[in-house]
Amino acid sequence: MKSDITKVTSHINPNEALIFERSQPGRIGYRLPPLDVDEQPLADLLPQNFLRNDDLEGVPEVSEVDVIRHFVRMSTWNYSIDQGMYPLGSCTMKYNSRLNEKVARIPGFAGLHPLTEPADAQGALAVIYNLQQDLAEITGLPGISLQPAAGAHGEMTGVMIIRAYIDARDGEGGSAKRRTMLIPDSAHGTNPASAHLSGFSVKTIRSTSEGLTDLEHLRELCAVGDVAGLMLTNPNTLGLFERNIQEICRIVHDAGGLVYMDGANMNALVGVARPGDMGVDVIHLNLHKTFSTPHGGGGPGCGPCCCTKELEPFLPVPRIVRSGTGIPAGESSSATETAADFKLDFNHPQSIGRVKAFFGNYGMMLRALAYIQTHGNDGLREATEAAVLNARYIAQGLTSDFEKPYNNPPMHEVVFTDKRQTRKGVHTLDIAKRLIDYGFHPMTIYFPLIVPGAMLIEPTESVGRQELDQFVEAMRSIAREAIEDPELVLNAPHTTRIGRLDEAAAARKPVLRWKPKRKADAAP
Amino acid sequence: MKSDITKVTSHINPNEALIFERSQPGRIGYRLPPLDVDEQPLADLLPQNFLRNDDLEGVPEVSEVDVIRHFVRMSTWNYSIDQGMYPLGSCTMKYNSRLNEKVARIPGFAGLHPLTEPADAQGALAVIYNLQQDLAEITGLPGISLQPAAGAHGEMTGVMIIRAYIDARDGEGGSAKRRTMLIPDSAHGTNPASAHLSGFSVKTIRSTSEGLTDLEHLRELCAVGDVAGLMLTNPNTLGLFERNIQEICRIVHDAGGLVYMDGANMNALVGVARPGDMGVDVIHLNLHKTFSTPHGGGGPGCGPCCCTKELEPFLPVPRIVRSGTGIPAGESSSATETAADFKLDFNHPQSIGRVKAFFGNYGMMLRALAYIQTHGNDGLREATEAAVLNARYIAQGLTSDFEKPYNNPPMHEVVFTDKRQTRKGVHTLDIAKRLIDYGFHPMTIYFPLIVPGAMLIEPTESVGRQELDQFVEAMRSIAREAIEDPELVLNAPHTTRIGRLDEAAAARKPVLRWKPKRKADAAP
Amino acid sequence: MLHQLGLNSAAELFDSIPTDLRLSRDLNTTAALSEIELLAGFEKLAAGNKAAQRTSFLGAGAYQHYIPTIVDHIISRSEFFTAYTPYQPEISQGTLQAIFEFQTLVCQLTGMEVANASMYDGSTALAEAVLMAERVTKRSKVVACGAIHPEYLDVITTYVQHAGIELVHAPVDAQTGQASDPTLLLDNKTAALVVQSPNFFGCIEDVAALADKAHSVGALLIVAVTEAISLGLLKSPGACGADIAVAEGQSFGVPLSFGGPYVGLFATREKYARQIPGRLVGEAFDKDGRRGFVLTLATREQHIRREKATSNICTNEGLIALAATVYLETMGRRGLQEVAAQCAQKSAYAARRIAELAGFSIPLTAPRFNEFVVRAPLAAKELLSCLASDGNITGGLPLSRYFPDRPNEFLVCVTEMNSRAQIDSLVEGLTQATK
Amino acid sequence: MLHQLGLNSAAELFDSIPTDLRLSRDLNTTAALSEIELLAGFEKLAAGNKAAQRTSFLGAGAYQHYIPTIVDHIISRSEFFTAYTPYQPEISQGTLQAIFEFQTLVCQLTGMEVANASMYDGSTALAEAVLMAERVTKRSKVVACGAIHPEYLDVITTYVQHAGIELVHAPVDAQTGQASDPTLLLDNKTAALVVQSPNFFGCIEDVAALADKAHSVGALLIVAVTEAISLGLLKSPGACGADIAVAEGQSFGVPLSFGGPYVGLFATREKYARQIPGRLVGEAFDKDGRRGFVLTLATREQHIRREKATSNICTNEGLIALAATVYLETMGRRGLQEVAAQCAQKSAYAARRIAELAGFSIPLTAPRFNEFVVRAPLAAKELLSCLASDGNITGGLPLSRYFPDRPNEFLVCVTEMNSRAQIDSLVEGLTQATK
Ligand SMILES: Cc1ncc(COP(=O)(O)O)c(C=O)c1O
Ligand SMILES: Cc1ncc(COP(=O)(O)O)c(C=O)c1O
Repeated sequence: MKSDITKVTSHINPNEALIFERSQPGRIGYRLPPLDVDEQPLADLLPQNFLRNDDLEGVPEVSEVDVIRHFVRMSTWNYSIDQGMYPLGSCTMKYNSRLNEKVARIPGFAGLHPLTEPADAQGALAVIYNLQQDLAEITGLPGISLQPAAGAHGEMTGVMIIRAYIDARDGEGGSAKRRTMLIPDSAHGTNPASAHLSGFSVKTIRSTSEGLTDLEHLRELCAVGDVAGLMLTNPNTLGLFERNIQEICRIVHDAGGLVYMDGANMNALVGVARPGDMGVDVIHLNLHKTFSTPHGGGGPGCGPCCCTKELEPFLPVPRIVRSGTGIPAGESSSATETAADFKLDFNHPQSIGRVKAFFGNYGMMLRALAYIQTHGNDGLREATEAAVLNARYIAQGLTSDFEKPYNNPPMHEVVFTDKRQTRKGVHTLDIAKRLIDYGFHPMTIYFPLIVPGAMLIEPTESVGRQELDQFVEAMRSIAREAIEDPELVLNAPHTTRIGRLDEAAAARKPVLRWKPKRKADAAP
Repeated sequence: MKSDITKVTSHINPNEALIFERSQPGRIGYRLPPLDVDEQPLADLLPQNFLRNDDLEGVPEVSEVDVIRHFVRMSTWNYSIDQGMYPLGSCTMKYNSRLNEKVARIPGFAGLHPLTEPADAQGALAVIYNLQQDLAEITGLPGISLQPAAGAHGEMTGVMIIRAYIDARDGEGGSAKRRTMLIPDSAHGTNPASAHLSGFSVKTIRSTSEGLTDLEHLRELCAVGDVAGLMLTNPNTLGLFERNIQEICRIVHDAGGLVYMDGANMNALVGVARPGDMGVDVIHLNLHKTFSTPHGGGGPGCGPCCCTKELEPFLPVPRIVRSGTGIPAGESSSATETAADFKLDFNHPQSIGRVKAFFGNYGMMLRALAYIQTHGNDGLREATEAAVLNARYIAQGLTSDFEKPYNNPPMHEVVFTDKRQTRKGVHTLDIAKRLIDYGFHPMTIYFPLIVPGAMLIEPTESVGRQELDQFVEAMRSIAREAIEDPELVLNAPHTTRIGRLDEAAAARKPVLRWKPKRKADAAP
Repeated sequence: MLHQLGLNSAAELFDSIPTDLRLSRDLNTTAALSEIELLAGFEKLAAGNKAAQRTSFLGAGAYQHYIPTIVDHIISRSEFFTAYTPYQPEISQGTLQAIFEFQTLVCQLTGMEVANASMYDGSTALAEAVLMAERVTKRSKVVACGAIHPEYLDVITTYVQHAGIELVHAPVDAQTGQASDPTLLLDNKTAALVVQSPNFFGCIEDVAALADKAHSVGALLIVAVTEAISLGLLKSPGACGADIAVAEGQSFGVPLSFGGPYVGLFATREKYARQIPGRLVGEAFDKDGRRGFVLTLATREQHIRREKATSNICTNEGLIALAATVYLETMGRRGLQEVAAQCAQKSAYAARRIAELAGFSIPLTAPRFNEFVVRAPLAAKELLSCLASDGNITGGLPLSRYFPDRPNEFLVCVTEMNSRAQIDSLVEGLTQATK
Repeated sequence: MLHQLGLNSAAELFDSIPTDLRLSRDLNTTAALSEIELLAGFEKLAAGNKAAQRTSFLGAGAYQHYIPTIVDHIISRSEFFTAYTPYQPEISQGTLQAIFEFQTLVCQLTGMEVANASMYDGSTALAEAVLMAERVTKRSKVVACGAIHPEYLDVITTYVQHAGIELVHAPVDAQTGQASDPTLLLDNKTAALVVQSPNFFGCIEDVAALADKAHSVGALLIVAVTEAISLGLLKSPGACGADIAVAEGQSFGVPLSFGGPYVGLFATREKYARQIPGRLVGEAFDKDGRRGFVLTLATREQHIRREKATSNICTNEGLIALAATVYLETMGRRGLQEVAAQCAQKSAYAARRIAELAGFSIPLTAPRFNEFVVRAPLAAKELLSCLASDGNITGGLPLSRYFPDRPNEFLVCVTEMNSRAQIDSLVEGLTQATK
């Protein structure tokens, strides 16, 4: 019975064509109320040459039940958190509470127009304000903007703030000399891309054999004198806490730069340590990681940017403030903070400007605040503890069978490699694919780039010991298979509706949309 | 590509133990607000011997995410309407509109207590009243009770009404002689069971080779003089309209009996013909068939009982009426019928009494009314037409490969048999199981009982031609397989997570609940 | 498609219906409404349900309890709510395993050995229990004792009227509110003694004592529970000696919804398994030894046994049973204990406060769970209607709805949903209304 | 578990964090709330959003349209909303096929050849389009012409500030409301001409003419659409000659939700496919020839290209793109046409009625879709605030929010959700407020 629970079973799974292949002229899936005003001839309203002339050809014509079946069937082809452990390192795939979904759908929020007069949207603004307060307390950084729509967007915002600060501090001439952003070789690709968007050129810092930032190299690069800042992930993408973080910040600060921290890994720190206390100047958070807003198959996210008091003037506008109060940001906000008068504050001449229309991904803010409030302060810390404990448990469970390239105990995620398995020709990709047959979503693979054949495993706090044991058992079983029957692993997955797709061919001659078959090709 | 769409694929499917096997002491999945009144020692509130003394041992202890994963995983083992055609004959598995689900969850309905003073529940009562009006119009029978919770419950109600009517009409002595209920051999099992509950003994009427009620036999049985009534399904369970229905009613009426019509097959008649116009005295409807309320894996249902003016005094109480109006039942109700004063009317001394606490399965009434209103009068008729057309299309498509025991063109469902396939040892059960491999839920099998190896197919109006063609193609392919590779069919299904279960063994030594393993049995 | 069938019009599809039976006009129902219009119409009707959003102390067979958010999410999964009764086990294991868990949970809570896959509701479950007792004992008298929910009694009366069963009532003890001693009514023709606990007046019956009395004449004891949350705190029917236990499962995560759909729980002793009405799910194995679940003991049922079946029930309350299962598993062992304890504590607090009010009394002395009768200094119906209009509080159920001879009494129910502030405003409202 | 790891306390898990960096106190956030308390708190806050339930004529980049009920049901399926970006195609085909359909629909509606898997919203999509034009043309000047949504302009300004791009504005023609002729601003350094149509004032631009002008200097034409429903009726950007088309997809089944999450549509010509920012899904086959879909052309992206990537975007708006896909497939060809036509008709009706009012005028003469500017006889902000408090109507957007020099003007938007009765009461309200 034990293995019955650890491996998947095969079961029937429906096929479903593209909706365009199912379309039948004349079918409809909608009904609108009849037009209740006098209808004017279209020609009286709009010039002919402004009107569509393709009759929307190609847009599907299907019934409501067609649409339901279409998506329900397709959905069964996905794996999801609700079906099991989803240990994608760096992605923090934790449980997405149903309650938070309900909160986001309360009509008083879901139906509210963003350009509503602030006086008529006090509840919505209170949510933003309260969340800002909570995030300031959690990060130890008092300046918060919730405008960025995802982590990378938050990075761009943060880096632009660094740039604006330096431009203001050093003046045109001085700042023109500071155009270098230091980024460790282990960093996520969004870091250099975001730095580039702000006009910085990127220099890469090496990691030590311990998996930490190489202080010598950092000092060397800082000595050049062109450093605007450093973008550091902490815990870093190997799951290790940069224990020299204070020293690192000192070096960068002494060289006239600022320290940006990529907060994607905050799930290891919430309630336990605060970036603001470490000397970091600005960070982004991923509410869609640490604060459990659902990933939705690729978004939406929300990437708040949090900074020191010194950098606050540069945050995007509008800022959401409470009028006439000087309440320190660290002070806790209560669940029902409405008495005060919340307003939009545009009056920040040094601001980098707007990074998105309206206020950002508001629905995600509702969910994140609900997460913070249902956990409570002790619950937040306990979640962090459980996340780290679970990663540690996996680290221990897998060391006998997989190469663990760094010795330091990991925080919320742990990296292994395929070094031992490659001897039999089995690589990380194969192990990942084989994991599917065991009922798990694979871990993050080949990231960070500095670890050859990396397997980055982040269990999060949302799994119990039973599931952790099953995962460890599955991985160890794959390790055995890699020795005893490498073909089995090389050809995995064996249980999915399709096999590995030819991605190279797909990229060579990309087909990025459906097109109607030309008459001649079509079946009679 | 064509066959790609017609057959299922195998795909990964998670295993999941019983929740009791996943339970871990100390885990919790709930949180209540703290008790906000002074806590009394339990002993002060309740005598010790009234308190539970087992500490609820065995009740599971799991987290919220455990529960979510548990049910999401299990759900993937089901087939459902939303995944495809579900052609269970007699069950009318049509699309369950999402809109209706939303209506049933409007807080003003979902949160309303059934013992609310009627003056404070006018909206809820209006819904019942409006639905009564619409069902009266649809059936042509003015007396409606929505109290019965399902079809069989409606049958019991209807038969009790017949009994009460005859008791009242014939007096104690006379009625004691009328204790026979006539039921065709093709009837659903609930019919005789319901008749029995009302103290009737059942005599079975033969069907003709045409598949219709044998009038001769009916006359013969009626001549005995003990007949209280006839329970007839129309269209009958072979999918055929009893074209002699008027004559049948006459015979029964002339013999002093009443005619009960099982309305389970009303999906063939709505908007096209009305039982009340045929001479029927009382029927039940299945809102969970004809009016699309979801089956929910076995309920809830709603089985309104509809009767003639003459039988109205015998309907269950309370009846929901509009005070002071004499609006004929046939008159249409508008969507927003609230102005009037709706009330509960208990004053029906001849009533058979209550058949259920409160008002019946109210949530289903909301959905059914929404169904009627979104379809509109033309839409209801069109749905009926489509349902019959679809069944006719399947009948035509399958006659070349399967034995069709009755020649008459079917209404909304059609019966075939396994006669040709049995030659190769392939039976209805095997064909049904093989259909699973093609991505369809099997049809109803071995019902009606009078057709050996019956396969009763009801496509409903909720499938398009593409799906009908795929179904026909699948069935014909199975017919070929039965000849060319009977083993394939005999061992079907091949794609499901479990194979055919040993039902005989299960019934021999039934295990009807989980029990903890005794310490000795448990794994260390 | 019509064409392909050799037909010229949709009307020809109905040629087998005699022309004079065909409707030659449109149905006199509304024209089709769009989603927008339909929702607006129902929202307007819902607004006419003035009581829906009020603070409420109404119980009496339907209870306002907290429903964890995940319940509705799970029962709204297409795979559950758009499936039929699990006739094809290979593609219905989700439903089947869930029902198997439901049956187990019902057994655990009621302290019984076997439970079925659900009945329509508590009232019909009780009626079926009475019919089953007759089958098991082959005796024809049934004694209903004490304060049984009047609507449940009505339903039993309807069900037994043609079953040759004599229904006898044992009165309520006016002081305690419990059943008075039924001994004199019990005899060797008695099939069952029926008791509800907590009873309609909120009083907990001495079920164990009644069990002994029933068993001493060879009758079964049937216990009905309308407030299933009480099972988290009170000794289970099984532990008290019940032979059949039925309950209304609405308290387990099911919205009030103006009275339905709810779900009837039905449990009994293993030896009566083949006499149970309704569906049963059992464990089974495929030929490779994989565990699964199937509908079983079908020979009891109407589709095989027809008029000799143990019941006529076919469609039951599957999805609501699923909701109850999700509820019970989410609350779990500790949650059920806590919610029951909160109900008892809050109800006791409310009773203490009301008892202190001038002119009010709590007349019945038996131990209570979360409901109690209040005697007011004036007509309860008027008092409560005052409270509703002035304080926007539904204060309880005027007993005159069922008992015209109890004009001044009303039944108050307090659950974990009633905050102390709500209870205090009820007390305040009662004070004001009698000033 | 701690024990098994050789640890004595949870604190030891964090030994790699220097002690002085560890928080030695509890976070100063609230204590844990139960579901009941949390919901009550948020319901209370929601009630503070007085405008949420008002009849509304507010558009200006976010639109109130009907959302078919099935949209939320589908995007609430666990399989969709709790999945990650589809990195593992074998177990992500649901998401991948849906995105492929999304890309196709975006192409069909915009009249373009390729579309990506979504951007954050319309404003950032437009900013990314500007950056892409610079990459494609290797030119550095961008001309933004006519009435572009002020918040979109702000976002572009932020994005281009360090990209060495010069942003130039071509003014609005005061009479028509369309862009005035940008010819003089265009030159051979111009990377792109940017236009919004219908523009911020609701005026439809002559996009085809602008395309010719841009192309004549070798610049790209970028068209932005904030009201995507207009694509059901108006000639597509592609048909007008656009090189990049971006749109805000909120109108396609996405709730207003105080400004997000929404979804940016981004489409261009096939030849620029490798310059597109963000994710792309393409068709692929496994070794048995089965069709599937994968993320493709990843070499454009940051996780491979790092600072040389076409964009830094990673997480995008997957679930909202799915919502838009469900919306578009449910409404379908005919539904999109009908909803667009209803918007145009109702808006025209409202404009006719308001133009008749004494003191009011509709100052701009260009053709409109569903928004128009009204000039009032008094300050629009006060007028609208009157309307809100007296008539419970949100009458539109006072242009003074963005243009202090237009105190008396406001922008009215009318959609299929506004009944004639609502429009009439707006007209009535305006009459009353100016009496
Ligand atoms: C370490 C790290 N930084 C940044 C990001 C970018 O965040 P987003 O995808 O929300 O833009 C990610 C997410 O994948 C990440 O893992
Ligand atoms: C013909 C017929 N009659 C009666 C019934 C009983 O209806 P229900 O299951 O709702 O009790 C059914 C349903 O299975 C049926 O098909």
